[in-house]
Amino acid sequence: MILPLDLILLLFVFICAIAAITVRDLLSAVVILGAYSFFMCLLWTQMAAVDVAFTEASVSAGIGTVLMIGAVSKTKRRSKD
Amino acid sequence: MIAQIPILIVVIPLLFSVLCPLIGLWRKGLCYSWAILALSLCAVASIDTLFAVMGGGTIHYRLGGWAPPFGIEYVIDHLNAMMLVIVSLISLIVAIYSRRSVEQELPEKIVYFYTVFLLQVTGFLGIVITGDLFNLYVFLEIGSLAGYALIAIGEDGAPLATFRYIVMGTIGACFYLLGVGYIYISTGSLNMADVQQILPQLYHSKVILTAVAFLLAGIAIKMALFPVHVWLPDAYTKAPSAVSALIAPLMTKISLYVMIRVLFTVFQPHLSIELLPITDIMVWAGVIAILGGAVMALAQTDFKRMLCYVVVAEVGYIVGGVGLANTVAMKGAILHILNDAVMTVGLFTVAGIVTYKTKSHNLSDFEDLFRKMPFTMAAFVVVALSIIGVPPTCGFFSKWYLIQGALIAKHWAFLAALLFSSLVSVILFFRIFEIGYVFRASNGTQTHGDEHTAIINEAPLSMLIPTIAIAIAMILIGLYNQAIVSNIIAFAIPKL
Amino acid sequence: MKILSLITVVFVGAALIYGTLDMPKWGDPHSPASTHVSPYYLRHSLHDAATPNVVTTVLADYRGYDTLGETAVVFTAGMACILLLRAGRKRRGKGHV
Amino acid sequence: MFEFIVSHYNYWMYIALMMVGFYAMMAKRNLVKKIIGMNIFQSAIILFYISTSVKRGATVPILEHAHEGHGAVAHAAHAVDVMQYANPLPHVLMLTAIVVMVATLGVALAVAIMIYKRYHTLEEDEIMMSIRRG
Repeated sequence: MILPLDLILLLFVFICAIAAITVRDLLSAVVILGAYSFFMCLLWTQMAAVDVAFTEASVSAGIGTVLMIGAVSKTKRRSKD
Repeated sequence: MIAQIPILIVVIPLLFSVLCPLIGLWRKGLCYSWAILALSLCAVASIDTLFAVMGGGTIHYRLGGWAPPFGIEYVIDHLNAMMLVIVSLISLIVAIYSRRSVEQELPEKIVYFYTVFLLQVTGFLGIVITGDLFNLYVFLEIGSLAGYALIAIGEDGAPLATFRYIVMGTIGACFYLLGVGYIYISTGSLNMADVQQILPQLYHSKVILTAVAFLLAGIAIKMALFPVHVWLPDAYTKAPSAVSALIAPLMTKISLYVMIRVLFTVFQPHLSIELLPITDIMVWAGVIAILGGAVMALAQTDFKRMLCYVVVAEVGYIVGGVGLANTVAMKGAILHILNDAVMTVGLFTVAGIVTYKTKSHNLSDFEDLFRKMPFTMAAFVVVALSIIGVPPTCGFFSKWYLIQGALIAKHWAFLAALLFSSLVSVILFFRIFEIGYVFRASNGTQTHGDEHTAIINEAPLSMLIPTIAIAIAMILIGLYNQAIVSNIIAFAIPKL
Repeated sequence: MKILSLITVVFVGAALIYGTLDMPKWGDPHSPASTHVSPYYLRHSLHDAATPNVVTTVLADYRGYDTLGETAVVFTAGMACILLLRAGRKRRGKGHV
Repeated sequence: MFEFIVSHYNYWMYIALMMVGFYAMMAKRNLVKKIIGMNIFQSAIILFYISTSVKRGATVPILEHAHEGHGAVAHAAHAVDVMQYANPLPHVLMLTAIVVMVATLGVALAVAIMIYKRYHTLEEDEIMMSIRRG
């Protein structure tokens, strides 16, 4: 673990989380959530949890994003808040 | 083989549910019998386990043969074994009962319905049997996910109710997981018995304090304790009737079981009672839940919705009884877990029959039912008397223990709440009895020939027999309550 | 509603932060989490399962039952999605036509 | 004091992240936004667990020199320097939790799609309005 890297990644993760819940376009929100998962996965690699990192990359950032995009494309893309 | 029975209790429904869609491909109608077969085997295994525990004390089963703090362990003591029997028998009865109502309500989903039904039971049994904090979370999620799916296929408006349930339920499960994380970071272990050994040195740590708070908050959401019960009435009212008969009695009771486990096995009674004011808070939470549930129940015009608030009030009984923290009240609380599971399943099976016959479940649908469905209504009267607490039925005895416990603890507010809610139950159920009779009294005199034309229109046998069996079980539990208390529950209560 | 949730969030967050005050330092090799059970896995994994990756050993062997539960969760989710979205769709489609 | 902050700031960041998700679950009216909040909340908990496994100066929990012949295996059992490797247990737990998280996500999205089919909107207030109109 490297302290400055940890701080930067945490900052990115935090920005992505805030952005994902504020953006009004749901598709962008989902893509930002994918980025959030990806930064999360970097954070875990940095914490020596490689197995968790690639599970996160494949399952959460991969399948999760696909599921969400599928759901958003089946429903509405705009959100009021 | 005999030594492997504890694991079979969980694995049988899981394995059968995996094979269920395949059976469904071949023949759709077979899924019902398949589920019955699975649950009967499971019930036999759990009854066997109960007798083994009664004969030889606590069973420790090591999964994969790894020694406890490193591997996962099943610990089956009297409380567990009793819960296993309750869960497996009630799910068996509901499965038998479900046939006609599923055929009517969800004709095209029978195969997947029974698959998810079995998974739901797997989740419940897994929660009850395990001795590992994280394993409990995994099975909690299996149970919850299956529950969400089963509730969402109900009548109109069920998906929205389910969505709220998902949000609340996930918050509950996440709080539980956070609590476990806080325990793990300060003890380094996940095994309940091991954690109990390590914790006493840490009881003054802020981490443990927060962990207790979050564990209990998470479980409170799952068991629908009064202020956070908001997801329950909508979800259980709109679920298919077989599903509300399965989930309403079991989900809340299992969360109550987890609460008792966390308070008295993971933490020692010493912490819960003396160091922190947890039990005092619990009694007051119980009082509020009883009053809130009873008052809300009075305001309902929908039968199933009214039952949901009765369930909320009953949760208050048990939380309060555990909170009184004396042996008698604890006996009452644990006996009430058994009684309330049986009573709730009785109420919801009756609700299911009424829904099956009249296609809705308003209180006004009970009109004239005493004449049309005498057997169903006889069972309903027994269940209602038990909820009110009339002697030969089981509800009386647990209430009696709870009242004695309240007297010993000198907690007058809880006593008053108990009596008030019994009074409210009298009003609730006699109002329904009146609706059941009143039609005949007003119209019977005008059209005299009506009595000959009105034929008995009883529910199908596959629904009627389980309902009557439940009513009989209620009286039997009442008659043999002394045996149950002295042989099982006396060993199940924690040493206070 | 927004203000109420904000208050809840701040309250829950404060409770969680209160809990962290007594936690071991981040990355402390002598914290209870790293010294109680986990050294056993690191020491014995190679001997018990002949696998250098300790995570795999714990996942599939020591806590294999959790992994069974995990698979069951995936199966439940799959069945739940079929039950909710797929089952009976054909039949209903016929009904409309 | 400074040292205390350096050694605990992580936990506070995770909690802040959790609370972002928690807020979205409660305050947002759009159902997909609630689900996104749920995802953020759960993965922040996972982050918290993983952070308990960190050891200063430790590496990935894959044993070195594991394949140097069969004789070495028996010896290696006692020669492993525990301080050298991160704690594997939280990793295992979180592998399970990630899968549980995605499973919950899937079911929640399925229910959201059902709601959309019925009411043709994902906004909670609009759904309530259409229920009230009957």
